[in-house]
Amino acid sequence: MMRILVQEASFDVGAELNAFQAGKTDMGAIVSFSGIVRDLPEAPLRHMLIEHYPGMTERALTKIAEEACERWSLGDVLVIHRYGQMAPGDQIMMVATASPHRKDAFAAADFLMDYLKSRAPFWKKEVTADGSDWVSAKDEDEEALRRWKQG
Amino acid sequence: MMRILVQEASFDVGAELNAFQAGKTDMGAIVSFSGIVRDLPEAPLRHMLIEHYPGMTERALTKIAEEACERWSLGDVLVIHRYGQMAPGDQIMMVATASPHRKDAFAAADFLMDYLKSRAPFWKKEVTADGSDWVSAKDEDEEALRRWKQG
Amino acid sequence: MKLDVMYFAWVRERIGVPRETVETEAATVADLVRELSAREDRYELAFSDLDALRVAVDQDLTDFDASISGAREVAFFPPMTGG
Amino acid sequence: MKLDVMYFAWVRERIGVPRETVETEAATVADLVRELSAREDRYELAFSDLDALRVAVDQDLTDFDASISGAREVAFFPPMTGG
Repeated sequence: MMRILVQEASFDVGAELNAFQAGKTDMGAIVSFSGIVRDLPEAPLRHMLIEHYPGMTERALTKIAEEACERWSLGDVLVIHRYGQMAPGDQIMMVATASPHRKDAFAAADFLMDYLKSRAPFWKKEVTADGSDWVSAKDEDEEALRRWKQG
Repeated sequence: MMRILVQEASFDVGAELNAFQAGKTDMGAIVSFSGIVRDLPEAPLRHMLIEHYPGMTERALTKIAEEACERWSLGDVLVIHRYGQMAPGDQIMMVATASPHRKDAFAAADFLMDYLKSRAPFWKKEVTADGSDWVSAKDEDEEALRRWKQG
Repeated sequence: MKLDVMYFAWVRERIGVPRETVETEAATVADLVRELSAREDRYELAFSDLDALRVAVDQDLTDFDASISGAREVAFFPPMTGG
Repeated sequence: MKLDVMYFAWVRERIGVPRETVETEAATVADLVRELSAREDRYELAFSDLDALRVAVDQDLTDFDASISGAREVAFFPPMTGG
Protein backbone atom coordinates (compact mmCIF):
# COMPACT_ATOMS: atom_id res chain seq x y z
CA MET A 1 0.00 0.00 0.00
CA MET A 2 1.35 3.40 -0.88
CA ARG A 3 0.22 6.88 -1.83
CA ILE A 4 2.42 9.18 -3.95
CA LEU A 5 1.39 12.78 -4.57
CA VAL A 6 3.26 15.32 -6.68
CA GLN A 7 1.42 18.63 -6.54
CA GLU A 8 1.76 22.38 -6.75
CA ALA A 9 -0.78 23.06 -3.98
CA SER A 10 0.28 23.38 -0.38
CA PHE A 11 -0.89 20.71 2.07
CA ASP A 12 -1.54 20.34 5.78
CA VAL A 13 1.12 18.01 7.19
CA GLY A 14 -0.83 17.40 10.41
CA ALA A 15 -4.03 16.51 8.59
CA GLU A 16 -2.06 14.21 6.27
CA LEU A 17 -0.38 12.48 9.22
CA ASN A 18 -3.74 11.99 10.95
CA ALA A 19 -5.29 10.56 7.78
CA PHE A 20 -2.27 8.28 7.31
CA GLN A 21 -2.56 6.95 10.87
CA ALA A 22 -6.33 6.53 10.88
CA GLY A 23 -7.50 2.96 11.34
CA LYS A 24 -3.98 1.47 11.51
CA THR A 25 -4.61 -0.78 14.53
CA ASP A 26 -2.20 -3.38 13.12
CA MET A 27 0.72 -0.92 12.88
CA GLY A 28 2.24 0.32 16.12
CA ALA A 29 4.87 2.65 14.70
CA ILE A 30 4.51 5.68 12.41
CA VAL A 31 7.46 7.82 11.36
CA SER A 32 7.08 11.05 9.40
CA PHE A 33 9.60 13.41 7.88
CA SER A 34 8.63 16.88 6.76
CA GLY A 35 10.75 19.31 4.83
CA ILE A 36 10.21 23.04 5.26
CA VAL A 37 11.61 25.93 3.20
CA ARG A 38 14.44 27.40 5.29
CA ASP A 39 15.17 31.04 5.29
CA LEU A 40 18.76 31.96 4.40
CA PRO A 41 20.84 33.66 7.08
CA GLU A 42 23.00 35.60 4.55
CA ALA A 43 20.41 37.01 2.16
CA PRO A 44 16.71 36.74 3.07
CA LEU A 45 14.95 34.27 0.78
CA ARG A 46 12.17 35.79 -1.30
CA HIS A 47 10.97 32.43 -2.45
CA MET A 48 12.06 29.00 -3.54
CA LEU A 49 11.15 27.55 -6.92
CA ILE A 50 11.00 23.80 -7.42
CA GLU A 51 11.09 22.40 -10.91
CA HIS A 52 10.34 18.75 -11.62
CA TYR A 53 10.01 16.29 -14.48
CA PRO A 54 6.32 15.38 -14.74
CA GLY A 55 5.88 11.69 -15.34
CA MET A 56 9.37 10.69 -14.33
CA THR A 57 8.84 12.16 -10.87
CA GLU A 58 5.88 9.90 -10.04
CA ARG A 59 7.69 6.95 -11.61
CA ALA A 60 10.88 7.51 -9.58
CA LEU A 61 8.99 8.05 -6.30
CA THR A 62 6.93 4.91 -6.86
CA LYS A 63 10.07 2.86 -7.49
CA ILE A 64 11.72 4.21 -4.33
CA ALA A 65 8.61 3.46 -2.26
CA GLU A 66 8.36 -0.04 -3.74
CA GLU A 67 11.96 -0.73 -2.85
CA ALA A 68 11.32 0.41 0.73
CA CYS A 69 8.34 -1.98 0.92
CA GLU A 70 10.57 -4.84 -0.22
CA ARG A 71 13.28 -4.10 2.31
CA TRP A 72 11.17 -3.51 5.42
CA SER A 73 7.91 -4.67 6.90
CA LEU A 74 5.68 -1.73 6.03
CA GLY A 75 1.92 -1.43 6.15
CA ASP A 76 1.80 1.86 4.29
CA VAL A 77 3.97 4.55 2.72
CA LEU A 78 3.03 8.16 1.96
CA VAL A 79 5.07 10.60 -0.16
CA ILE A 80 3.91 14.14 -0.92
CA HIS A 81 6.23 16.50 -2.78
CA ARG A 82 5.37 19.95 -4.07
CA TYR A 83 6.72 21.87 -7.04
CA GLY A 84 6.38 25.55 -7.99
CA GLN A 85 6.88 28.59 -5.80
CA MET A 86 7.18 28.45 -2.00
CA ALA A 87 7.94 30.97 0.76
CA PRO A 88 10.15 30.47 3.84
CA GLY A 89 8.35 28.28 6.38
CA ASP A 90 6.21 26.60 3.70
CA GLN A 91 5.93 22.86 3.62
CA ILE A 92 7.97 21.39 0.72
CA MET A 93 7.30 17.69 1.16
CA MET A 94 6.65 14.87 3.57
CA VAL A 95 7.10 11.12 3.78
CA ALA A 96 5.45 8.81 6.29
CA THR A 97 5.90 5.11 6.98
CA ALA A 98 3.82 2.70 9.06
CA SER A 99 5.16 -0.55 10.44
CA PRO A 100 4.54 -3.01 13.26
CA HIS A 101 8.17 -2.31 14.30
CA ARG A 102 9.68 1.07 15.12
CA LYS A 103 13.08 0.15 13.63
CA ASP A 104 11.48 -0.60 10.27
CA ALA A 105 9.43 2.60 10.30
CA PHE A 106 12.57 4.66 11.04
CA ALA A 107 14.87 2.91 8.56
CA ALA A 108 12.33 3.08 5.74
CA ALA A 109 11.63 6.80 6.23
CA ASP A 110 15.37 7.53 6.34
CA PHE A 111 15.91 5.44 3.17
CA LEU A 112 13.01 7.15 1.36
CA MET A 113 14.48 10.56 2.13
CA ASP A 114 17.98 9.63 0.99
CA TYR A 115 16.71 8.29 -2.33
CA LEU A 116 14.11 10.97 -2.88
CA LYS A 117 16.77 13.63 -2.37
CA SER A 118 19.16 12.39 -5.06
CA ARG A 119 17.07 10.14 -7.32
CA ALA A 120 13.74 11.87 -7.80
CA PRO A 121 13.83 14.60 -10.47
CA PHE A 122 13.34 17.78 -8.45
CA TRP A 123 15.52 20.88 -8.64
CA LYS A 124 15.45 23.79 -6.21
CA LYS A 125 16.19 27.40 -7.04
CA GLU A 126 16.57 30.04 -4.35
CA VAL A 127 15.50 33.59 -5.15
CA THR A 128 16.87 36.42 -2.98
CA ALA A 129 17.20 40.19 -3.38
CA ASP A 130 20.67 39.47 -4.84
CA GLY A 131 19.41 37.20 -7.60
CA SER A 132 18.62 33.55 -7.98
CA ASP A 133 20.65 30.37 -7.75
CA TRP A 134 20.07 26.71 -8.38
CA VAL A 135 20.80 24.74 -5.21
CA SER A 136 23.83 22.48 -5.68
CA ALA A 137 23.68 18.80 -4.86
CA LYS A 138 25.84 17.90 -1.88
CA ASP A 139 28.49 15.19 -1.92
CA GLU A 140 27.10 13.96 1.40
CA ASP A 141 23.78 13.22 -0.29
CA GLU A 142 25.46 10.79 -2.69
CA GLU A 143 27.39 9.28 0.21
CA ALA A 144 24.16 8.82 2.16
CA LEU A 145 22.97 6.44 -0.57
CA ARG A 146 25.97 4.16 -0.09
CA ARG A 147 24.73 3.11 3.35
CA TRP A 148 21.82 1.27 1.72
CA LYS A 149 23.84 -0.36 -1.02
CA GLN A 150 24.58 -3.77 0.42
CA GLY A 151 23.07 -6.31 2.72
CA MET B 1 14.15 24.19 23.53
CA MET B 2 11.99 21.26 24.47
CA ARG B 3 8.46 20.40 25.54
CA ILE B 4 7.73 17.28 27.60
CA LEU B 5 4.15 16.27 28.36
CA VAL B 6 3.04 13.29 30.44
CA GLN B 7 -0.74 13.14 30.44
CA GLU B 8 -3.77 10.90 30.72
CA ALA B 9 -5.75 12.77 28.07
CA SER B 10 -5.62 11.77 24.43
CA PHE B 11 -4.05 14.19 21.98
CA ASP B 12 -4.20 15.02 18.28
CA VAL B 13 -0.89 14.02 16.73
CA GLY B 14 -1.51 16.05 13.55
CA ALA B 15 -2.35 19.21 15.48
CA GLU B 16 0.72 18.69 17.68
CA LEU B 17 2.96 18.23 14.63
CA ASN B 18 1.56 21.38 13.02
CA ALA B 19 2.11 23.37 16.22
CA PHE B 20 5.63 21.98 16.52
CA GLN B 21 6.48 22.99 12.94
CA ALA B 22 4.88 26.43 13.08
CA GLY B 23 7.32 29.30 12.59
CA LYS B 24 10.40 27.10 12.25
CA THR B 25 11.87 28.86 9.22
CA ASP B 26 15.39 28.14 10.49
CA MET B 27 14.84 24.35 10.66
CA GLY B 28 14.45 22.48 7.39
CA ALA B 29 13.86 18.98 8.76
CA ILE B 30 11.21 17.67 11.13
CA VAL B 31 10.94 14.00 12.11
CA SER B 32 8.08 12.60 14.16
CA PHE B 33 7.44 9.19 15.62
CA SER B 34 4.00 8.19 16.84
CA GLY B 35 3.11 5.08 18.75
CA ILE B 36 -0.36 3.60 18.40
CA VAL B 37 -2.02 0.85 20.48
CA ARG B 38 -1.88 -2.28 18.33
CA ASP B 39 -4.61 -4.83 18.37
CA LEU B 40 -3.48 -8.38 19.15
CA PRO B 41 -3.92 -11.00 16.44
CA GLU B 42 -4.39 -13.87 18.93
CA ALA B 43 -6.86 -12.44 21.43
CA PRO B 44 -8.56 -9.13 20.64
CA LEU B 45 -7.31 -6.40 22.94
CA ARG B 46 -9.98 -4.84 25.18
CA HIS B 47 -7.68 -2.11 26.28
CA MET B 48 -4.15 -1.25 27.26
CA LEU B 49 -3.25 0.19 30.64
CA ILE B 50 -0.13 2.27 31.05
CA GLU B 51 1.25 2.86 34.53
CA HIS B 52 3.99 5.37 35.18
CA TYR B 53 6.02 6.87 38.01
CA PRO B 54 4.88 10.49 38.38
CA GLY B 55 7.83 12.79 38.92
CA MET B 56 10.46 10.35 37.75
CA THR B 57 8.79 10.12 34.34
CA GLU B 58 9.14 13.83 33.58
CA ARG B 59 12.66 13.80 35.03
CA ALA B 60 13.77 10.82 32.89
CA LEU B 61 12.21 12.23 29.70
CA THR B 62 13.84 15.62 30.27
CA LYS B 63 17.25 13.99 30.74
CA ILE B 64 16.84 11.94 27.56
CA ALA B 65 15.77 15.02 25.58
CA GLU B 66 18.68 17.04 27.00
CA GLU B 67 21.12 14.34 25.96
CA ALA B 68 19.67 14.36 22.42
CA CYS B 69 20.15 18.16 22.30
CA GLU B 70 23.80 17.74 23.31
CA ARG B 71 24.47 15.07 20.68
CA TRP B 72 22.77 16.64 17.68
CA SER B 73 22.02 20.06 16.27
CA LEU B 74 18.36 20.40 17.30
CA GLY B 75 16.17 23.46 17.33
CA ASP B 76 13.34 21.81 19.25
CA VAL B 77 12.24 18.51 20.81
CA LEU B 78 8.70 17.41 21.68
CA VAL B 79 7.76 14.36 23.76
CA ILE B 80 4.17 13.49 24.64
CA HIS B 81 3.43 10.23 26.46
CA ARG B 82 0.08 9.13 27.85
CA TYR B 83 -0.74 6.92 30.81
CA GLY B 84 -4.01 5.28 31.85
CA GLN B 85 -6.42 3.31 29.71
CA MET B 86 -6.27 3.20 25.90
CA ALA B 87 -8.13 1.32 23.15
CA PRO B 88 -6.68 -0.26 19.98
CA GLY B 89 -5.85 2.48 17.47
CA ASP B 90 -5.43 5.12 20.20
CA GLN B 91 -2.38 7.31 20.22
CA ILE B 92 0.04 6.28 23.00
CA MET B 93 2.83 8.78 22.50
CA MET B 94 4.81 10.85 20.05
CA VAL B 95 8.22 12.43 19.76
CA ALA B 96 9.25 15.10 17.27
CA THR B 97 12.61 16.66 16.48
CA ALA B 98 13.50 19.74 14.44
CA SER B 99 16.92 20.32 12.95
CA PRO B 100 18.60 22.18 10.10
CA HIS B 101 19.84 18.74 8.93
CA ARG B 102 17.72 15.71 8.14
CA LYS B 103 20.33 13.25 9.47
CA ASP B 104 20.26 14.95 12.88
CA ALA B 105 16.47 15.03 13.00
CA PHE B 106 16.31 11.28 12.17
CA ALA B 107 19.10 10.19 14.53
CA ALA B 108 17.74 12.21 17.44
CA ALA B 109 14.19 10.86 17.06
CA ASP B 110 15.51 7.31 16.82
CA PHE B 111 17.67 7.87 19.93
CA LEU B 112 14.79 9.42 21.88
CA MET B 113 12.60 6.40 21.12
CA ASP B 114 15.27 3.87 22.11
CA TYR B 115 15.87 5.58 25.44
CA LEU B 116 12.26 6.41 26.15
CA LYS B 117 11.36 2.76 25.59
CA SER B 118 13.76 1.30 28.17
CA ARG B 119 14.69 4.21 30.45
CA ALA B 120 11.49 6.14 31.08
CA PRO B 121 9.31 4.59 33.82
CA PHE B 122 6.26 3.39 31.88
CA TRP B 123 4.77 -0.11 32.05
CA LYS B 124 2.16 -1.51 29.69
CA LYS B 125 -0.50 -4.04 30.58
CA GLU B 126 -2.66 -5.68 27.93
CA VAL B 127 -6.22 -6.63 28.85
CA THR B 128 -8.00 -9.22 26.67
CA ALA B 129 -11.02 -11.48 27.17
CA ASP B 130 -8.55 -14.09 28.47
CA GLY B 131 -7.19 -11.89 31.24
CA SER B 132 -4.44 -9.34 31.55
CA ASP B 133 -0.68 -9.40 31.18
CA TRP B 134 2.16 -7.00 31.73
CA VAL B 135 4.10 -6.53 28.51
CA SER B 136 7.63 -7.95 28.82
CA ALA B 137 10.66 -5.87 27.94
CA LYS B 138 12.46 -7.20 24.87
CA ASP B 139 16.16 -8.03 24.75
CA GLU B 140 16.35 -6.14 21.46
CA ASP B 141 15.31 -2.95 23.26
CA GLU B 142 18.34 -3.16 25.54
CA GLU B 143 20.53 -3.97 22.52
CA ALA B 144 19.15 -0.93 20.70
CA LEU B 145 20.68 1.27 23.43
CA ARG B 146 24.14 -0.08 22.82
CA ARG B 147 24.28 1.58 19.39
CA TRP B 148 24.39 4.99 21.09
CA LYS B 149 26.94 4.09 23.73
CA GLN B 150 30.17 5.31 22.21
CA GLY B 151 31.48 8.02 19.98
CA MET C 1 15.54 6.54 59.01
CA LYS C 2 12.14 6.88 57.32
CA LEU C 3 12.03 5.98 53.65
CA ASP C 4 9.22 6.04 51.08
CA VAL C 5 9.27 2.75 49.18
CA MET C 6 7.30 2.56 45.94
CA TYR C 7 6.30 -0.37 43.73
CA PHE C 8 5.11 -0.37 40.14
CA ALA C 9 3.50 -2.79 37.67
CA TRP C 10 3.63 -6.45 38.74
CA VAL C 11 5.90 -5.62 41.68
CA ARG C 12 3.11 -3.43 43.03
CA GLU C 13 0.60 -6.22 42.43
CA ARG C 14 2.72 -8.78 44.30
CA ILE C 15 3.49 -6.50 47.23
CA GLY C 16 -0.13 -5.38 47.34
CA VAL C 17 0.45 -1.65 47.89
CA PRO C 18 1.76 1.13 45.61
CA ARG C 19 3.83 2.76 48.34
CA GLU C 20 4.63 2.59 52.01
CA THR C 21 6.87 4.31 54.49
CA VAL C 22 9.44 2.02 56.12
CA GLU C 23 11.72 2.59 59.07
CA THR C 24 15.12 1.19 58.10
CA GLU C 25 18.84 1.47 58.74
CA ALA C 26 19.74 -0.29 55.46
CA ALA C 27 22.86 1.19 53.85
CA THR C 28 22.22 0.01 50.28
CA VAL C 29 19.30 -1.01 48.08
CA ALA C 30 20.40 -4.65 48.45
CA ASP C 31 20.26 -4.33 52.25
CA LEU C 32 16.76 -2.89 52.02
CA VAL C 33 15.68 -5.77 49.76
CA ARG C 34 17.00 -8.29 52.33
CA GLU C 35 15.21 -6.52 55.16
CA LEU C 36 11.88 -6.41 53.32
CA SER C 37 12.19 -10.02 52.05
CA ALA C 38 12.72 -11.20 55.63
CA ARG C 39 9.45 -9.58 56.69
CA GLU C 40 6.79 -11.38 54.70
CA ASP C 41 6.36 -13.87 51.87
CA ARG C 42 4.87 -11.29 49.49
CA TYR C 43 8.16 -9.33 49.60
CA GLU C 44 10.26 -12.44 49.26
CA LEU C 45 8.16 -13.43 46.21
CA ALA C 46 8.39 -9.99 44.62
CA PHE C 47 12.15 -9.82 45.16
CA SER C 48 12.92 -13.46 44.29
CA ASP C 49 14.61 -12.61 40.96
CA LEU C 50 16.52 -9.36 41.14
CA ASP C 51 17.60 -9.67 37.49
CA ALA C 52 13.95 -9.10 36.59
CA LEU C 53 13.83 -5.90 38.65
CA ARG C 54 14.99 -2.34 38.31
CA VAL C 55 15.44 0.20 41.07
CA ALA C 56 15.40 3.99 41.30
CA VAL C 57 16.71 5.99 44.24
CA ASP C 58 15.23 9.49 44.47
CA GLN C 59 13.86 9.05 40.94
CA ASP C 60 17.19 8.17 39.33
CA LEU C 61 17.68 4.72 37.88
CA THR C 62 20.51 2.93 39.69
CA ASP C 63 21.57 -0.57 40.76
CA PHE C 64 21.18 -2.75 43.84
CA ASP C 65 24.61 -1.82 45.20
CA ALA C 66 23.63 1.86 45.39
CA SER C 67 23.72 3.62 48.74
CA ILE C 68 20.40 4.80 50.15
CA SER C 69 21.80 6.85 52.98
CA GLY C 70 19.98 10.17 52.98
CA ALA C 71 17.57 9.01 50.26
CA ARG C 72 13.92 10.06 50.41
CA GLU C 73 12.39 7.47 48.10
CA VAL C 74 13.29 4.11 46.63
CA ALA C 75 11.20 2.50 43.87
CA PHE C 76 11.15 -1.08 42.59
CA PHE C 77 9.70 -2.08 39.23
CA PRO C 78 10.15 -4.39 36.23
CA PRO C 79 12.09 -3.27 33.11
CA MET C 80 10.28 -0.38 31.47
CA THR C 81 8.03 -0.91 28.44
CA GLY C 82 7.02 2.55 27.31
CA GLY C 83 6.90 4.00 23.83
CA MET D 1 14.51 8.78 -35.84
CA LYS D 2 12.54 11.50 -34.03
CA LEU D 3 13.38 12.01 -30.37
CA ASP D 4 11.95 14.29 -27.70
CA VAL D 5 14.84 15.92 -25.86
CA MET D 6 14.08 17.65 -22.55
CA TYR D 7 16.14 19.97 -20.38
CA PHE D 8 15.64 20.91 -16.73
CA ALA D 9 16.96 23.50 -14.25
CA TRP D 10 20.12 25.32 -15.41
CA VAL D 11 20.48 23.01 -18.40
CA ARG D 12 17.09 24.27 -19.61
CA GLU D 13 18.20 27.86 -18.97
CA ARG D 14 21.42 27.43 -20.97
CA ILE D 15 19.78 25.64 -23.88
CA GLY D 16 16.92 28.15 -23.83
CA VAL D 17 14.03 25.72 -24.35
CA PRO D 18 12.44 23.12 -22.06
CA ARG D 19 12.03 20.54 -24.83
CA GLU D 20 12.47 20.04 -28.51
CA THR D 21 12.10 17.28 -31.06
CA VAL D 22 15.31 16.32 -32.80
CA GLU D 23 15.93 14.15 -35.82
CA THR D 24 18.92 11.95 -35.01
CA GLU D 25 20.60 8.64 -35.78
CA ALA D 26 22.67 8.73 -32.59
CA ALA D 27 23.10 5.26 -31.03
CA THR D 28 23.91 6.36 -27.50
CA VAL D 29 23.33 9.32 -25.21
CA ALA D 30 26.98 10.30 -25.68
CA ASP D 31 26.52 10.34 -29.49
CA LEU D 32 23.47 12.56 -29.09
CA VAL D 33 25.43 14.94 -26.84
CA ARG D 34 28.20 15.17 -29.48
CA GLU D 35 25.64 15.84 -32.21
CA LEU D 36 23.89 18.57 -30.26
CA SER D 37 27.17 20.17 -29.09
CA ALA D 38 28.33 20.43 -32.70
CA ARG D 39 25.19 22.36 -33.59
CA GLU D 40 25.39 25.53 -31.56
CA ASP D 41 27.40 27.15 -28.77
CA ARG D 42 24.51 27.02 -26.28
CA TYR D 43 24.56 23.20 -26.48
CA GLU D 44 28.33 23.03 -26.26
CA LEU D 45 28.17 25.27 -23.17
CA ALA D 46 25.41 23.24 -21.51
CA PHE D 47 27.20 19.95 -22.18
CA SER D 48 30.73 21.17 -21.42
CA ASP D 49 31.02 19.24 -18.13
CA LEU D 50 29.24 15.91 -18.34
CA ASP D 51 30.19 15.07 -14.74
CA ALA D 52 27.84 17.86 -13.69
CA LEU D 53 24.97 16.34 -15.69
CA ARG D 54 22.54 13.49 -15.30
CA VAL D 55 20.51 11.83 -18.03
CA ALA D 56 17.25 9.89 -18.18
CA VAL D 57 16.13 7.79 -21.13
CA ASP D 58 12.37 7.24 -21.25
CA GLN D 59 12.16 8.54 -17.66
CA ASP D 60 14.69 6.14 -16.20
CA LEU D 61 17.94 7.50 -14.82
CA THR D 62 20.88 6.05 -16.79
CA ASP D 63 24.38 6.99 -17.95
CA PHE D 64 25.92 8.54 -21.05
CA ASP D 65 26.86 5.14 -22.52
CA ALA D 66 23.21 4.08 -22.62
CA SER D 67 21.65 3.16 -25.94
CA ILE D 68 18.86 5.41 -27.21
CA SER D 69 17.75 3.20 -30.06
CA GLY D 70 13.97 3.00 -29.90
CA ALA D 71 13.79 5.60 -27.13
CA ARG D 72 10.99 8.19 -27.11
CA GLU D 73 12.47 10.79 -24.80
CA VAL D 74 15.86 11.74 -23.42
CA ALA D 75 16.23 14.29 -20.63
CA PHE D 76 19.31 16.19 -19.42
CA PHE D 77 19.52 17.87 -16.03
CA PRO D 78 21.85 18.62 -13.10
CA PRO D 79 22.01 16.34 -10.04
CA MET D 80 18.66 16.32 -8.25
CA THR D 81 18.05 18.45 -5.19
CA GLY D 82 14.61 17.46 -3.94
CA GLY D 83 13.43 16.73 -0.43
